[in-house]
Parts: sequence; structure tokens; C-alpha cells
Amino acid sequence: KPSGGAAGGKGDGLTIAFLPKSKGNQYFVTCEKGARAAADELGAEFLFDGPTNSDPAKQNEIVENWISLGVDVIAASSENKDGLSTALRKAQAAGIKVITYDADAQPDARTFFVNQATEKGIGEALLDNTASLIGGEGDFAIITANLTAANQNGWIDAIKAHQAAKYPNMKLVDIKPCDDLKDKAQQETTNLLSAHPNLKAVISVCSPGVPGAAEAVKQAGKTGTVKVVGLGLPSENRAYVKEGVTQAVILWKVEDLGYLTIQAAAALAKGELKPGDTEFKAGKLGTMKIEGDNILLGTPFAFTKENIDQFDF
Amino acid sequence: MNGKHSREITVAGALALLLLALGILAPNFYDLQPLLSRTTSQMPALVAAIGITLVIITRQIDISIGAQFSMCGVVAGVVAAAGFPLPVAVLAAVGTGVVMGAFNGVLIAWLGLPSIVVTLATMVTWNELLRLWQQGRLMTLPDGFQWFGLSQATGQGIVIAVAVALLVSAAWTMKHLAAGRHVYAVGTDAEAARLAGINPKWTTFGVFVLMGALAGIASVLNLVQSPQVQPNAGDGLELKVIAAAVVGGVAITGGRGNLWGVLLGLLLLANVNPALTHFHQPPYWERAIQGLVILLAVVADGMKRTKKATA
Amino acid sequence: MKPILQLSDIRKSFGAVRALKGVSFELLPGEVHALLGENGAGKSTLIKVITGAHAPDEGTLVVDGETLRSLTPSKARELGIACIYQQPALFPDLTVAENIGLRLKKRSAFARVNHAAQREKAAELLKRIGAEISPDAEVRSLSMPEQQLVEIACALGSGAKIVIMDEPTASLTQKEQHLLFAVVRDLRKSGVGVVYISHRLEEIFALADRVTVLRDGESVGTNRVDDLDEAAMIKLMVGREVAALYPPAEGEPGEVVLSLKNVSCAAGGVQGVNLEVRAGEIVGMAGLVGAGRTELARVLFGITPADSGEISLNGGKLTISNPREAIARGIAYVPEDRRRHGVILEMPIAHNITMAVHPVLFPGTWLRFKAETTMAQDFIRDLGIKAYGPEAPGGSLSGGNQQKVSVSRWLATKPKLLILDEPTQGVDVGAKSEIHRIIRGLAKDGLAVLMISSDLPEVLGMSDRIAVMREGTVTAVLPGGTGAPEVMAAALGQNRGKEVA
Amino acid sequence: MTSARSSLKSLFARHEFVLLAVIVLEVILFQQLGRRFLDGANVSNIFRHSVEIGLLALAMTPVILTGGIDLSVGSMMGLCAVCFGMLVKQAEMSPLLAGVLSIGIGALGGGLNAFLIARMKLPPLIVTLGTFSLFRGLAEALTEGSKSYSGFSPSFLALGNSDIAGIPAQLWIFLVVAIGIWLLVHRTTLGRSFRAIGYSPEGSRYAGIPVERNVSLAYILAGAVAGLAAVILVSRLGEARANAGIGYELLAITAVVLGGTSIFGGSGTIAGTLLGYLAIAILNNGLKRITAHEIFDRPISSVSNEMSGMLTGVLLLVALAAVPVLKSIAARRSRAGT
Ligand SMILES: Nc1ncnc2c1ncn2[C@@H]1O[C@H](COP(=O)(O)OP(=O)(O)OP(=O)(O)O)[C@@H](O)[C@H]1O
Ligand SMILES: Nc1ncnc2c1ncn2[C@@H]1O[C@H](COP(=O)(O)OP(=O)(O)OP(=O)(O)O)[C@@H](O)[C@H]1O
Ligand SMILES: [Mg+2]
Ligand SMILES: [Mg+2]
Repeated sequence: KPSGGAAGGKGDGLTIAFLPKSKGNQYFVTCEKGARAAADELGAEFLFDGPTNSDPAKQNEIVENWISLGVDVIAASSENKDGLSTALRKAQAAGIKVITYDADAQPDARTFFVNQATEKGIGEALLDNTASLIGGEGDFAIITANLTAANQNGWIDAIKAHQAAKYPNMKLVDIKPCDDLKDKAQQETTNLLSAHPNLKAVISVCSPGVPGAAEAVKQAGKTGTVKVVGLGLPSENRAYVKEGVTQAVILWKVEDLGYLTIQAAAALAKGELKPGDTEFKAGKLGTMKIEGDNILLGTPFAFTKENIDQFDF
Repeated sequence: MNGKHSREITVAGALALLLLALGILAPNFYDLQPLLSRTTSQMPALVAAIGITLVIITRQIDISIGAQFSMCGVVAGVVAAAGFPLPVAVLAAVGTGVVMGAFNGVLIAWLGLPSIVVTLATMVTWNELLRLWQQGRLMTLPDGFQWFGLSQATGQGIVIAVAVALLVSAAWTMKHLAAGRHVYAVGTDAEAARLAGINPKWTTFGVFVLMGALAGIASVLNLVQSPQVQPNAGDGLELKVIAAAVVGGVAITGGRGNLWGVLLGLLLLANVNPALTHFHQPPYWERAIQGLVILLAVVADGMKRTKKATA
Repeated sequence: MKPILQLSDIRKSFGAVRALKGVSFELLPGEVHALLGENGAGKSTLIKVITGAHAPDEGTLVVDGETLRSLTPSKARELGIACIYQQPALFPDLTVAENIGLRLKKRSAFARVNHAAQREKAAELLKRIGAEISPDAEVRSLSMPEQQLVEIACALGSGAKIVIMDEPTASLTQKEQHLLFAVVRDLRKSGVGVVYISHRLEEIFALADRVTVLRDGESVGTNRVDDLDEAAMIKLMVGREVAALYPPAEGEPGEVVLSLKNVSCAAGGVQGVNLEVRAGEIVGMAGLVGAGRTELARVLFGITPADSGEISLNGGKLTISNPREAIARGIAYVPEDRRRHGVILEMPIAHNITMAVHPVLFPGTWLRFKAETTMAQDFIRDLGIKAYGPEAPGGSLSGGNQQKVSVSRWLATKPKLLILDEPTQGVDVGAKSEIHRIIRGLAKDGLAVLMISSDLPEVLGMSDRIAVMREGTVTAVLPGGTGAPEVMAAALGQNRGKEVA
Repeated sequence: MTSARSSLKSLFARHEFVLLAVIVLEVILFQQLGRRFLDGANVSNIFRHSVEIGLLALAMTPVILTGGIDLSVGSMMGLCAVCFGMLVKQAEMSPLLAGVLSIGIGALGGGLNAFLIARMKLPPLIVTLGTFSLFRGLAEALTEGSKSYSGFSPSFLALGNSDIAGIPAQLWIFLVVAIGIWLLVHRTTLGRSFRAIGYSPEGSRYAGIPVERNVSLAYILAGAVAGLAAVILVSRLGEARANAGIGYELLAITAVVLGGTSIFGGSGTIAGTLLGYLAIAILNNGLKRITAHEIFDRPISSVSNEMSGMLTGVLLLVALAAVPVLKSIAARRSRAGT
């Protein structure tokens, strides 16, 4: 084995590396918090690094760097599925265990995927929520981060499929990228509102897009008339949700996602978790279900006016 | 003489055509409220464009303005979050801009370093510093910040009024005050300007400081448009306003250009994206179209020059 | 009388170049004080110290009784010092009125510009010096001499007590020279002190009261002009007698090398030029500034190619569409603007000299440093270029030596026809006679030489034949030895010369 | 006079020396603070991860020497990557042929820059700002923003991920290109003419140098090298996407300027560019290895990208400011000495 525990800075403990899609994002900051807590609990060394811009080569660079650093296990969320898989395969070839979370890589490039909810699940949750708000019919539009983001495209595809199957009277009129900028999302939504006067709802699949879309709807005086639904953090949307501009913010418990990922990663590295297992005991989260090679976090959660104050992330 | 305003006329023509097409094909574009929001959202860029225009006229460039804009916004946000009232936050933003502008100015005016490299360096430095400091958190501003604590309509009115007032007074200064003439003179020929008793160093320094201050003001005008501020709000702003200046007829070789052209250039570029949306076109052509507009503008310049030379 | 300007022991270095080594100078009110010296003697540097453009390393200035360590351009202006620089320092994008406005009384940066008043003032000044230039014209549309007149208007309008002119006549025509002389005399009468720099001794005799000669950054004395004759003045400048100014022609001209029939170029304003140049002869080309001589040279060198007519070289007809072709055909052109077109100041002399012979010296594009150095050393020796070696950057040389480098570059191409454009412009007498000797030597070796010059004595002294250009065409070809009046008459279009069919 | 030259010479010597010292310092520092920094695998990584930027920096040097700039190379990488992906995956071409074609497409794009800059005499900064948007925009439009290409053959992926004689495969290509461009810039008349043009385009024309043609060649070369860099990047990542090479133009320019090439054109060396590139590449890699030290309560390795960006900016400013400051000190000293 070319690498191994010997590299660990802290005696013979594990070294776990944790890769987010991008760093400048509250979502991954929260994720890291949970992950770090798990690592501390396990007494493992925790390495965290991620890209600060949209250069698709950055994630590979970080992974390959960890390979030569000799970490024991890598947990990654992929921005570019195929691209990152190349690096993750190299890690596996070097004897490093690989697990993905949040956004999956190719199945052969990792052992498990910690699934906070399937693409399908997220897409359906977003659309079902929207549909129930607008009575199952009417125009809606989507705000995404950028057109190249892999798992956002996955969610969008799921939304499209689900709409075709279940809500024939709904129509997706436009998809706009906002470059992960809140202000740009706001401008795009303003344009969407006047370009599509019959718009009933805006779904944002990137987190800065949710408050951006909400602000545009609010400024347009269409609070309540045009519904805003999105994937985002409660803390960033609390005010809009309470005002009734944003109807629902959908997310899983992000901190738990980080926590579970690290627990699984450690177990995998220690050999306590093996392919074929159907259950896995994840510290304070208790026993988690495994479906195939997906470790399930649970279903996504909808934050609404009623419950949003109970969450502090 | 006839060629003097040809650029403004061309750009105004293209803009008019676009607006006309929108009027016929997508009359909703002119609904009052979205129009107002759309206009308000471009005002920070307009204010930054005033600054970059002066910088380019002095034959310099500043690609750090997006970073300055982000930094000013974050500083204002931090000051506000610490409980200081709005005017203090505004002062902090502008002050931060002035300091960053002065930093560029000292290196460029006194050490004679090339502005493109200096501002490239300060751009990455400020941007990465911000990332290190803020980790990309969306900052929530205190209540009473949005629209200066006034109603939305009033707030939008103030934002537009401030930007337009800055534009008008800058344009007036460039034409009617000796200082404006100095900026043109330094951009045309710094040594000749020096011999004419103008201090090119102070002029250049002043322009960069002003650029910083305007970036600060622009960030405030952006800040008040929503209750949150993103630490990378200025990403790409430099390209947007440089493009606007170039399309508006400001010569990158210094000494020539005027702010009305820049206003038109900004409006033209800023309306490409809304127009695509209103024509129900897919968004992925946006960047290519903006590139084409810039190239057409420079090519038009080139053709005009060749014609002049052979005539 | 009390001097209005007094400099004592001024020292100034640029890096290791000691341009001024303790110069003292004084200017009285109401006098025209000429400053003379070879190229690089430090004249321009001295006046830049006076105008505040350069701060001296040591020494003091006394202006109007006030003692100063150094000046800034704006402080100098407040003290009433105005200057017409060697290169016009105007803003091409601004109008004449705006340019003049910028140079008049210093106002606060935040004072309002009164456009109407500025225009009026400009019009008045231009009228006073007799220039027919519109105040609303953009400066970029003006000719060189017109720009020089605007400079003069600026200096006049500032109401200065000290006016400095650095080679103001270098690009002026006869007519404008007269305007300038009138202005200078006018200034003297009103008690203004004028510092006047020129390489043309006849101007010094015509205008100046006193003369200070600089040599090698040091002042070698101040004399009354009346006390000196030309020979004495030259001796002061170069530190030795300069004997025969123009080397005599030797031998008979050979075959026709260059023949032009009806050559025109609309872009360059050249129309129907007919001309022949033979091997071994020097054809001098006279004409007023703006007559189109440089333009003709540019046509022959392929910079602005001809659009009609016939150019033959050694009997063969040819078209020349770019400088590369011209070089390949054996044409060489030593341009008039040395600093912009002649030598690349930042590059070593060796690189400058080999620049036009890359395809020959470096076959297959690989550089051969040894061959290059050898070639450069040969020229440095043959032409007597004063430099510390082939690796010295062009900018470290004096004007005359730069000119020699420029000539070397073209001799390296082994041309059949050598076109020289103002070969001694701004070159001091010593270097000038050396360049003349070199040109004559080349002709003797069988080169056909076309020498454009605005220096009439030079044209008269050097030419085997004299072609005169006016309004873009050759109006007369006169034999060598023709007198100045005839040549001037032809240049001015007073139909006295022998017309060419 | 001789002293003027020698002091100037020592200044240049000093610049590259200073850069070398910075690199040595970096290596020592990272070796001390970092984990397994001088490990064979990591040294490979330093090069493997930065070869694309190194290539762009090499190709950018002639462009800057002519007094120009090319902001479009990063976008050109995106366009070439996408074209390469389409050629291999849709037109089912062999990677070799597709690679050659991609380099050709890069050269073509460089040709567009060249036409506008050299022939139409338009300012390079603005032309390439326009093509910066245009090329990236075309890449996005071609893929409708979201498509990407993957699943390349292992033999192609080997180019980006395997070693030849213990050295990353792409580093061999880099070395060949580096030697080629070094020869071009320092040993040929073309390279000499780049400098001449950078110092004085008009003067060069009067000396019979085909200015238009030579400037064009510099931009075409930059485009072609961007195409090559794109192919290498795709083979390293195993995926071709419209956002390949985003922001690389600025890193390449930084490397060139850090290496002592004047942004105004004329002076500069390939050795300087290589040193500038190395300094950046080592900084970027080394910071990732420092896991035991913290800044702002975070391990340095976890903010390595931010830190290396910031330090690169600072280094650039220091390197730039050092020249005029040293010069004025030298001038003062020489004056005091005389
Ligand atoms: N800015 C400068 N930097 C470096 N050296 C300079 C500079 N200006 C002048 N010199 C050098 O100083 C010396 C004096 O130059 P100056 O221009 O004063 O001569 P000049 O007497 O005016 O000559 P000319 O008759 O050719 O105009 C020359 O050796 C020149 O090369
Ligand atoms: N850079 C310039 N800007 C403005 N006018 C110019 C410029 N160069 C040349 N001219 C003008 O173009 C006209 C033709 O110039 P040209 O150089 O051919 O004349 P010339 O007979 O060679 O005069 P000379 O060589 O004595 O200056 C002149 O009026 C000249 O002043
Ligand atoms: Mg002089
Ligand atoms: Mg001439």
C-alpha cells in the first residue's frame, strides 16, 4: 500500500480529507462545521480545501495533492462529475478510500455516495411544493448557478421529468444562470417577471438565487402572486419567508450531511463499512439506511414560515 | 467636426433599435416597475463607469474596481452589523474605496508602475483577502438599511438621482473645469502636460482616488437595494464597465472620450441580457453577443481611422 | 542692469551621464542671449532646469531676485518663464484655443474654464504673430510649422518676462521664420529676456546680443556677438578649427540608377514627379518644409507606395510596396525623425545596425552574434561612432552619433541608392562635417545619393545637382553651384528656375 | 558610461536572481513547514497541475514583448476544449487528429486577434477583451452551457495523468515548447524583431521588418499554444467543458510580468518567465502542504487558494516596485560616489 495511516499528523489516527464544490458558500461552510465535529469526535485529522472560483481543474488539483500527501480517505462533492472522477480514480488506485457526498461522481470512482436526497427526490420536492402553491398549473421559471453545474443540471432534469409526468398544466418557461451572484439572480428574476407576465412561480436551485429572486418579486410588488421556492439555507432566507415573499426553502440538515459523510468515511477507511452493507451506525445520528451504494441522510426538509425559526444554519 | 459625435450617434442608434424592437415584440419590457428596478440595478455600474472613464482618459486602466466594490460593500456591512448608523457605514465604504484607490495611485503615479499590472495585483489581493476574511458568507444588513430606510419608490429614486447627479457633475467638470482639462491633457501626453505646468502625478493619483471613492459610492448604491450583501458582489464589474467605456467611445490610448457615450454604452450592454429574456431566447449566447458588441465597436473605430487616413 | 535670471554652478546627471557639470549663466532683461554648443553639450538640459522640467542635482537659480534650489513647471510659469521646446509639447486632441488656454495663466484646478474668453484670447495671440490658424482647429490637423507657431503664441500669451526658444526654426519655413524673428525683436523691445538656441549661426548673428557657448556640459564663456565671427564661434563650440566645410565633388557621375516618371501617390500628396539620380552623384533636394520631399522618399521606400507612374532602378522597372521590397532592390532610406524611425534607443547599437539586413546576415533566421558584433565594430570604426562598444544602447549616444548609427544601418544593406532625409538636422558642426565627408565618400564609391535637406547651405555645398520640390512635385532641377537666390526662387514658385518638362 | 551599463546589467541580473532567491526561499519554507513537500509525487504534482498555465505564460511572452497583451487565451482554452470534446465524442475522431485540429482552431482564433490587432491596428487590450467574451461565449453556446464531454480513451488520458521516465508526460511537451519558444525569442530574427517592435513599431517598419506579419505570428502562436494547453487540460481532467481555463490569462500574465518582462514591450526573457511561473506554481502547491500551521484560526492548507492568490498579488507588487526603488537608490549612491 503506497500510502496509509503513517502520514497522519496525529499519531496513528485517520487522516480524512473533505472537498466541497466551492468554498465561498454558506452551504459548504455549514457542511464543514458538521464534518469537523465528526472528525473531532473520531479523533481523526481533518483536512479541508476547495476551489474559490469556477476553474474546473481546481478540484482535481486538490485531490491529487491529497493523494501525494497520503491521506486515508477522501470525501468529495463534485462540481464536474466526470472531471473529478478522473482524480478520484487515481486516489483509489493509490489505495485511498473515496466517498462522495452532496454531488456524486461516477460510481466506479467512489465506494459510497452519501445521499442527502436523490436528484429525483430534490427535484420532486421542489416541484411538488411549487405545484401545491400554484394549484398545479401555470408558468414557472428556474434560476440556476451556471449552466455547467452538474448536480444543478441533475435537479433541473428531475424537475422537467416530474413536471411532464405529473403536472401537465405547468410550463417551464425559462432557465437563467446567475453565476452564484445574488444581485444577478435579482436582475434575472426582474426580467423574467416582465418577460413572462403570467409567471406563477420561480424556483431557484442555487442558494444565492433564492434571496435574489425573492427581492425581485418583492420589488415588483408581486409578493404572494408569484411564489418563490428554492434550495437554500434558512438563515439566508428567514426574512423573506416570514414576510411571505418566499414560500418554501427546501434543504436537508446540512450540518448532518457533513457529519454523516465523515462518519461514513472513517468507517470505510477502518473497514467497518463495506460495500454490500445495508445499514450503518453514524455516531449521534444513529443508524442510517444504505440503499445500494447510497447512504441516505433522509428526505429533504421544507422550511416554511411556521418552522423556520427553529433552525439556526 | 462631423465625426466628433459619430460614436455616440451609432451607439444611440443601436440602443434605440434594440429598445424599439423590445417595444414592438415585448411591450412588457416597459412596464413601469420592472423598468425602474432594472434601471436602479444598473446605477452602481454607472457610478463605477464614471470612474473607469476618467481612469482610461488619463491613459491608465483599473481592473481592481470589482474587488474594490466588493471590499467596500463588505466593510460597510461589517460596520453596519456592528451597530453603526447608515451614514457611518457609507463613510466607511467610501473611505475604504479612497484608501484602496490611493494605494493604486501611489504605485502608479509615483513609482511609475504600469497600471494594468498594479491593478491586476491589487485585484487578486483584495479578492482573496475578502475570501479569507468572509468565507463567502451572505451578510444580512440591519433593518432600515434597504432604501435608506425609506419606501422602495423613494429609495429607487434616490439611487437613480445620486448616480445621475454624479454623472452630470462629472461630465460638467470634464468640460468646464480646469481639472477636467488636466485629465485629458495628462492622458494625451503626460510629459507635455508636465511642461505645461500640470502635475501629472497628482492628476493620476487624484483620478485613482476618485475611482476608489466612486467604487465606494457604487457599493453603497448596491447595498441599499436589498437587505443582504454578498462578499463577491463585484465579481466581473471591471469587465462590464471597461466594456461600456470602450463601446461608448473612450479611447483606450487615453485623452479621448466622454461620459455621455459611456452612459449609452452601458445602457446598450446592460440591455442585451434583458432583451434576450424578453425575446424568449436562451441565455447562453449572452457572453458571445457582448464580445461581439465590443469587437464591433473597436472595429468601427479602426474603419473610421483608416478612412480618415486615406481621405 | 540687474539680470532677471541667474544660474550658478548647475549640475545635473542622468544616471551616469553627466549632462551639466557646473554651468553658470545669466540673462538680462531686453536681451537676446544665444546658447550654442554641439549636440549633447547640454543646452536642452540647461533650459529644462530653467523651466523646472528637470530639478538640478546641485546649484542655485536666481529669478527676479528670488533665490531657488529648484523649480517646478508651474512655479516657473508663475515666475514668468515661458518656453518653446525643441519638440512641440502640444495636445493633439485639443483645439488650438484649448491648448493655448492650458498654457496661459495658471488657474486653480477647480476654476471654471471660460470657453469664449479663451477662444478670443487665442485668436488675438495668433493674429499678433501673424499666423493664419483657426483657434477651433484640432492641433492634430496642423502641420509641424503651424504647431510651432501655436507654441510661440503660447509663450507670447503668458506675458512672460523670460522666454526660452529651443531650436524654434528647425521646422519653420522662411515665411514663418520671419514671423518668429519679428516676435523675438518685439519681445526684446518690451524688455523681455530671450534665451535662443540654434545650430544655425546666421540666425545667431541676425538676432542675438550675447552668446554663451556650452561644451561637454560646461560653459566655455559668454561673449558679445559683435565680438565674434563665424570661425571664432565654431572654434569655441568644438574646441578646434573646422576647415573645409564641404568636401569637394570628385569624378564623373555614372549610369542612371534611379529614374522616376510621373510618379504620384495620392495618400502622400506626391504628384507627377520626374527625376533621375546617377551613380556617384549627390542630388540635393531643396524645398520649403511641407513641399513633400519626405513624402517622396516614403513613396520610394514603399512606406506609402506609389499609385501611378514609373519607378526604374538601374534601368529595370519595378513596384515597391513595402520597405522590405525597397531594401531588397537596393534602396536605403535614412529617415528624418531619428528618434522615432531611425534608431531604437533602447536597443544596442549592434542590433540597430543589423536591423535592416536580417535576411542577409542571418540566413535561415538563426542569429549569429559574432557576425553581428563584427559588422557593428566595423561601422563603429569606419564612421567614427563614439560609443563604448557595440552593446551600448542607442539612447546613450549623442544626436550626431545616433545619426551615424542610422546611416550605418543603411550602408550595411549595400544599397545602390541612398536617400538621406535631413541627415544633419540638429547635428552640431563637428559631426555635421564628418557626416558630409562620409556622404561624399559614399558617392565617390559609386553610390547614388538623394539628399533631402532644409539647410540651404548644405544643399548648395554638397549637391552635384539640386532638385527643388514644391507642392508635391519636382519643379526644377538646377546644376550644382547654383546660387541661393535661384534655389529659393524655385522653392517659392517664382518662375525663375529651369522648369523640368 | 560603462558604469551605467554595468549597473543596469546588475539590476537585471538582480531581478532574476531575486526571483531565484524567492523560489529557493519558498522551497526551504515549504520543506520545513509543509508535509511531504519534496516528495517525488508532489514535485510531479507541482508541474502536472500548472503546465497549462506555464504554456500560456510562455506563449504570452512574445506577445507582451511586442508591446501587446492577450486576454483571450483562457477563453480560447475553453473553446478549444469544447471543440476537442465534440470532435472526439461526436465526430468520433482520433484524439491525436482532434488534438491537432484543436491547436489549429486555437491558431485560427489567434488569427482573429492578429487580424484585428496587426492589420486593423486596434488596441490589443480591447480586442482581446472582446474575444475573451466571444470565445468563452462561443464555447458556452456550442454546449448550450451545460453539455460536457467525457469518457476518453485511457491512452489519451495517459497524456495528462501518467509519467514518462519518471516525469509527468505533459511536462515533456512543456519542455519541448519551452525550448522552442526560448530559441524563437532569443536565437532567431523573429524574436529580435518582437523586441524591436515592442520598443518602436514605427522604427521597426522603417527598418524593413514586416511588423504586421511578425505581430500576427505572436498572436497566432499564443492561440495555438492555448489550444495545446486545452488538450492537455482535457486529458488531465478527462472532461471537456466550456469553463476550461477560466482565469488562466491573468495567471499567465502574472507569471510573465513577475519574470521581469516589461508590460510595455521590448525587454524580457523566457528564463524570467519560467522563473516567474515556477514561483507561482510552487507557492500554490506548497501552501496546500502546510497542515500544521494556522491563519485566522484555520489550517493554512485549507485556505491555500486564497493565500496563494493574495501572496502572488503581493509578490507581483513587490517585484514591480523593487525595480524603480532599487534604481533610485542606485542613482543616489552613484551620485554620492562621484
Ligand atoms: N532624459 C534624459 N535621460 C538621459 N540622458 C539624457 C536625458 N536628456 C538628456 N540626456 C543626455 O544629456 C546630454 C545633454 O543633452 P541635451 O539634450 O541637453 O543636449 P543639447 O545640447 O540640447 O543637444 P542638441 O543640440 O542635440 O539638442 C546628452 O548626452 C544626452 O544624451
Ligand atoms: N506628424 C505630422 N503631423 C502633422 N503634420 C505633419 C506630420 N508630418 C508631416 N506633416 C506635414 O505634412 C506635410 C508634408 O510633409 P513632408 O514631410 O512630406 O514635407 P517635406 O518637404 O519633407 O518637409 P520637411 O522634410 O522639410 O519637413 C507638411 O506640411 C508636414 O509639416
Ligand atoms: Mg537640444
Ligand atoms: Mg521632411
